[in-house]
Amino acid sequence: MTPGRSSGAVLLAVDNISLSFGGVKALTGISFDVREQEIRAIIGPNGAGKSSMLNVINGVYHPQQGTITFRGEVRRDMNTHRAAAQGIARTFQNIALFKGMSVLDNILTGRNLKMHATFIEQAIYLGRARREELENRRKVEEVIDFLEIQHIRKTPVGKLPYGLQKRVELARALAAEPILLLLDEPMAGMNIEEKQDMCRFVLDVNEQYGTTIVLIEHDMGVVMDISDRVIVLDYGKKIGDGTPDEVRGSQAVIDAYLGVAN
Amino acid sequence: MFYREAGQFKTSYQADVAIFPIRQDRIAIALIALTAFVVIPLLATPYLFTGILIPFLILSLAAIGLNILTGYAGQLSLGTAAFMAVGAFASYNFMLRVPEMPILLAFIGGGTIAALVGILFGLPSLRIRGFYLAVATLAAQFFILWFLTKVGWVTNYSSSGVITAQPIVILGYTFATPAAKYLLVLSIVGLMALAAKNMARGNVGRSWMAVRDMDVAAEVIGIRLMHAKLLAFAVSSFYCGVAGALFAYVYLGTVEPEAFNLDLSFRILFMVIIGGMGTILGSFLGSAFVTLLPVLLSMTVRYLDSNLNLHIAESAISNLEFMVFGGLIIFFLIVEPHGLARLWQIAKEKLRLWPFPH
Amino acid sequence: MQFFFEVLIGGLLSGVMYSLVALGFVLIYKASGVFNFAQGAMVFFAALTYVGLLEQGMPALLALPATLAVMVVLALGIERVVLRPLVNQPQITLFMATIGLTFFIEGLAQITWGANVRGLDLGLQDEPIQWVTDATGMAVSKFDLVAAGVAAILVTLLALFFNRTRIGRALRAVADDHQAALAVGIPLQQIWAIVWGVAGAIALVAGLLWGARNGVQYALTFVALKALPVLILGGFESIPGAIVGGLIIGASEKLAEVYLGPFVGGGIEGWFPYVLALLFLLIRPEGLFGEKIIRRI
Amino acid sequence: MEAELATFPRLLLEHAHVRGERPATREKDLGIWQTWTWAQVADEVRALACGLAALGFKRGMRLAIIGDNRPRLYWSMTAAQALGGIAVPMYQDAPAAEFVYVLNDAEIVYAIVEDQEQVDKILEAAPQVPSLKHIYYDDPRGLRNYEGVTSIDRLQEIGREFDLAHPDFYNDEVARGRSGDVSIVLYTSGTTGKPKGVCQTHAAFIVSAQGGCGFDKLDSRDSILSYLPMAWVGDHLFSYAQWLVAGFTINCPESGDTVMTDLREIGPTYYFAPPRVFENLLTQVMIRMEDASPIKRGLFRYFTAVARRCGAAILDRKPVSVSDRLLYALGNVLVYAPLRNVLGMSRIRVAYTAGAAIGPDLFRFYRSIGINLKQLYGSTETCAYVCLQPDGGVKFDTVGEAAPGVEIKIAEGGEVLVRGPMLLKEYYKRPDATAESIDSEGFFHTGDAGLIDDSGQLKIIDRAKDVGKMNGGAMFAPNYIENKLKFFPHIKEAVAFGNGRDSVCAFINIDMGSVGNWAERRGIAYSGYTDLGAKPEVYRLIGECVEEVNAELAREGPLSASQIHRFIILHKELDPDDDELTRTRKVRRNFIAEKYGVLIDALYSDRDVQHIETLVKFEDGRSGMVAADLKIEEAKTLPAADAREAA
Repeated sequence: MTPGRSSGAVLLAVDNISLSFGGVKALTGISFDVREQEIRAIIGPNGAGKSSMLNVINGVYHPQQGTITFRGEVRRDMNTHRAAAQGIARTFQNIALFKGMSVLDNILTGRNLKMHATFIEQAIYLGRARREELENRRKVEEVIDFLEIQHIRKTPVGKLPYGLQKRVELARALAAEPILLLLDEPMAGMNIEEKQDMCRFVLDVNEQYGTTIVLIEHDMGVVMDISDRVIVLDYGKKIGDGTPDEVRGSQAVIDAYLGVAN
Repeated sequence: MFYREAGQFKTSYQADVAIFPIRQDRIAIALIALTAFVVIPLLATPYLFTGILIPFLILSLAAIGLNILTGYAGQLSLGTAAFMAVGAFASYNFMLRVPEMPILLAFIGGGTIAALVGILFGLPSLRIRGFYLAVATLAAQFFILWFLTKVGWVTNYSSSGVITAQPIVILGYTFATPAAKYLLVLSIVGLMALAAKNMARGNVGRSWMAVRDMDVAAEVIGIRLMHAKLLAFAVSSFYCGVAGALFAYVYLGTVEPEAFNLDLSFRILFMVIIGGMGTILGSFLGSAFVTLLPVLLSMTVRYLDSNLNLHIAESAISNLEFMVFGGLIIFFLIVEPHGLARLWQIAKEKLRLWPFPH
Repeated sequence: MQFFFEVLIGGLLSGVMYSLVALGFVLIYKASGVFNFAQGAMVFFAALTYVGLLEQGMPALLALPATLAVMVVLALGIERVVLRPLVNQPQITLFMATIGLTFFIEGLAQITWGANVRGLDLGLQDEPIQWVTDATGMAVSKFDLVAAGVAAILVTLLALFFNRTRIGRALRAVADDHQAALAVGIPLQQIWAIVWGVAGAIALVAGLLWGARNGVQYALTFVALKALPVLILGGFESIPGAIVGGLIIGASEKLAEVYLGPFVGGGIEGWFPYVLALLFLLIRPEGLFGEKIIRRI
Repeated sequence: MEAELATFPRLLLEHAHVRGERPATREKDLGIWQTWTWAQVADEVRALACGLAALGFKRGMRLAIIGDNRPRLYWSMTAAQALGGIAVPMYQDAPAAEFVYVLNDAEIVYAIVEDQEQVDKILEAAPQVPSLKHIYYDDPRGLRNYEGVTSIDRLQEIGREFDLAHPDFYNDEVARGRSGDVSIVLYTSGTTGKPKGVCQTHAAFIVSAQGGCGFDKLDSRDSILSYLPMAWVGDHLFSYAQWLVAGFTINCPESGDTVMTDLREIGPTYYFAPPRVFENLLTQVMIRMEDASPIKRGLFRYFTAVARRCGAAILDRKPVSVSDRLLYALGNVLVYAPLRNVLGMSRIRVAYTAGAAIGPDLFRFYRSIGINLKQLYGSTETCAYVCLQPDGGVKFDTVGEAAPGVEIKIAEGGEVLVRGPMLLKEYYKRPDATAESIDSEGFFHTGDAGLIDDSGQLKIIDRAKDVGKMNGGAMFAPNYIENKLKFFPHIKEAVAFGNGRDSVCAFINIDMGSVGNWAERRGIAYSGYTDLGAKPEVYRLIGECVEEVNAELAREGPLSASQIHRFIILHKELDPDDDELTRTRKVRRNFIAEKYGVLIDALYSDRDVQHIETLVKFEDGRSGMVAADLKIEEAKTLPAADAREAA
């Protein structure tokens, strides 16, 4: 990977974040930063708190302690709507598509923040409402084209195989034209070809749109290939942070991964 | 089989997102409109108008309302009739107390009041989901009806609690004949159905469905749950309110709050389930089904009765109706949860692919 | 003050009857995750069957087990025809299915036994108990007291059933986690059948008591609607919740009727429980005894 | 043809002038059919041309064009031609290595390619192609950080600026074009030796296109789906030459794997596909019908039977009984029309197939359900334009009559010679090849053997080099006979012998699939191929096929002598691994003749059983002996019938 990318300005910084459910500590004093245009991976054994970290970043969970700095703004915590409005999009570990809708509609929902027509305008379907519908449809079609899912455009997502659903979910996130893209195990449960495709897409997104990406991934090969810097979590604590090679070398990481299958 | 789609390609998104993208469908819908607006008024009997067509249309509108809330936004409501009642009595009071009030405006006003009440009772939906919410809407059903009976002011202190709807006069023309009333209802329902369809296929509709299918994901992509849910309650209640007003003014004429009891709420819920949740078309199909079934049922029973003289009591017929509806609901939920609309859709697909099965 | 207590006690006693109906809901909900809207219809059905059988000249001692048998059969039928095909469907679907069920049962009941109102005499008069009146000057209905007693007994039995018997424990396991229960080889279908059977029995008791008090008629089904706020208050999974909820609702609605009613034109017990429950919901969505659910994503 | 319309760029300007607002090009992109009017296309082409000129593209230069059918790739052909340049479309699926030869042979300096994939390939080839200087791409996806390649958008920007600076430049350049100029070089994917660049002039293609358009009454209202390789002469005639001559609309599919869907959406009125496409379609139809409900299957079976009986006749406006007409009309409502619709062929007026022999049943099926499918004959050297089948005069075994302006002559050895304005100017930088294929009288030697039947239609029977003579002096065309045999589903491969013999004999490979089924349905047990092939029932079955072929041959005058007298069902399937077939499954006749000499001798002796042992390679690479006693079967032959009664 081009090492230069990790020297960009800091886009997101989390500082000393702690999160717990009832008594259970999910994250303890986590701090790291994400620089513009880089691909940042979060790895760690199951239950290390990776997903919780993402959920904190885009405001699904509210940490008891610590601050989040996004685009220079320091905050106690995020809230989902604000996060979305400020350009954070994400995908989920177990697919969170809208099962009752077509691929096209799913991706269109990704653009809801770009549409401002009131429901009355939409009911009459003239002027702004109509214009927005068509403009955003075009945007969505570009995403569809980008992710090569033209052939399933009008299929209900429920009918799609797992790999494609993952791709559609990515499409929905991309449709929002995010600045920061959070991917929660984008390649989990995929076969080799699907993984390769997904890797290609992640890299293309990063290159084509200059999107900063934070991803959780189990497949070490993938992580080492595509990420600029890697954070290693274990039992809610950060045990490693650096370039793939640095991390690969670190004893703490090796210990954490001893016996862990992937 | 009748479809000839080869060569019907889209050169603009406008054409691609049209409600009826296929030419054959456009032709069909045109024919239906023609029959509804021209043929039927010429042929139908007064009974057909007042006994079947008008209630069918009005209840379709209510069903659309409930469908928006339950089918699209996924918030189950058992209080539909109550919101209809609000619409009816609000319109009545607008007509009663505002001098020179145009009746259409009164209907809209009624709908608006219903919408406000809807928002009020929708508030719990922000904290609770599923049948907890259903119970909350029951509260609306009971409270509102109680309110309408107890507070004399709304019924203009009529001793019996029964109100008599004012005559429908628009631009000096009085809608007295069944045919005239039918056409009025048809136009209103038609327009509102179109509006509903537009919302459903637009950003609003997608937000609703997103909230229905996976609220967390919806939130993460920037949809405001509160806004979406309350809007669903408001729009839904508005539709029910207008339906209620029409129910009172065009169908019943003289109304008491009891006309909008829990049973009516259930009937409309049945229309949505049988017709198909999350489709506008389904609301009409369901309404037609629920309106016609009793008629057919009693006709057949009477027929059997007279021919095989089984001496079936009137009450038996209504109970039979109960059982059939109950059975059908279960049947549909088990066999085709998406209702008649889906069945229609499947049939249509078959026709499009004819002679191939898939 | 004395009057207040009189109302309160009256309320609490009728509250026990609500709990009785609510119990039916809780039982089924615990076992099969179904919110059985048809419970009220079952109450109605039970009472009507019993009365019907009596009218057919069947002696009460025979009619009782007979009705019980009918109820169990009905319950089994429901489990087989409605629940099994809908297993693993969203709860809301099951809920709507039971609404359909309600209509079906009501129709069935009235077609078989006719729709006219019947009286039901259990040999209990709804009259003040003399010695209580003498002692405290308060009028406490004998009927209510007995009804409450019966309800109390039933509840204890259920509690025992749940905690002491094998089936009861299995049932709790099922309630906690279907998959796990299946894994350890608990026959789900069978459990459900039993639960629905028991629910049927409870319906019978409730039906008799309510029927005896208000007459056996369609209105009985509304008792179920009364039970809903009870459940919201108590939480769907908790038997104690059902009882406490019942008492609160019973008492509060009576008090409200007596002390608030006059100012707003009366008849408020129709909705007051709901509004109460609703307000309560906003504060504690999972009910008094229900567990808080953390939704993972 | 009036002089001022003698080149493609001028035709384009003409269309922009007379039908500027009508659609010229469509492409399925971003979910809808993006449409460009003739005026817009003219403008785009102008920008492209000016861009190229601004960057030094000179008259007579050749522009390489590589990619799937994309509007801007078609347009860049015209752009090059407008500057007096020559378009050189190349096969987009070829590997980089193959690019090298063509790029060098055509001395390519400028190349316009479709996307990242093609860019990667051409950059890989570039080091070995010194002349190549400028590369432009259509689809920017993934090409952000590439060095030394420019996007067509940029090219057009430059062009528009240049155009502003030199307003008259474009029109002057177009005016300088002559119809005799070479407009395109098409490289023949030569099976033997290096590919040859076929130089065709504007005139040649324009004349051919006009001929074809007139012949089938094509006009600006027609539309066609452009999905075949741009480097292939057929696509250049249908999607480019006829497009600019008739002024109809070309439609570019979204991608290779959506062609069928796009076909269904567009519903073209004019369609071309090689036989295998039609074959696959039919197989799909049959497979999909398998899962249909019994009623539907019944309908389908009944009405396809009706169609087989009278469909073709009705299409050819021949007399048909009233009852049949009614039945057909009914079938049209219930089956044919819906079927045409789902196949995307409802609106087809003219459909052509060519390039290989098409099975009569296949051919008849499409015609019988009302699709006007016809055959044509031509080659790269003749602008794919020699013979066309006229409406109403369609036969499954001919390729039609001489196209307008084309002269056909059958040479001594039966080779088909053609002469006309559509002939190639020359092979690019290959005077030798040019000389050897065009004789002194200006006739082009097609290399195909054929004969003109009594109705004046040409029948292609074989490659000329394969045609031999029998002792009786009659012409012997093995492929022709073998094809006839292979049209039977039961026969997988056939090898005919007769060159220098008194009679024709044949080896036959049965088709395990269909014969296997056939046997099972009759409860004939068999252990494997060899066993099944030896069954007397199977011999009888194949015998019937052979005799049908004989019956047909008997009616074909000069070929009646080629009837098959004796045949053997081989004990093993001919197999590329044993070098009996080429990788493309063409029989290697001589090799087989050697390897199975014994059998041939037996065929021409009076023995009726022959023992043979053959060495075979198995999948796992091991090899072993297969031994068998093969029966030799006589087949009935008929006296040469008078061809007239047959036709």
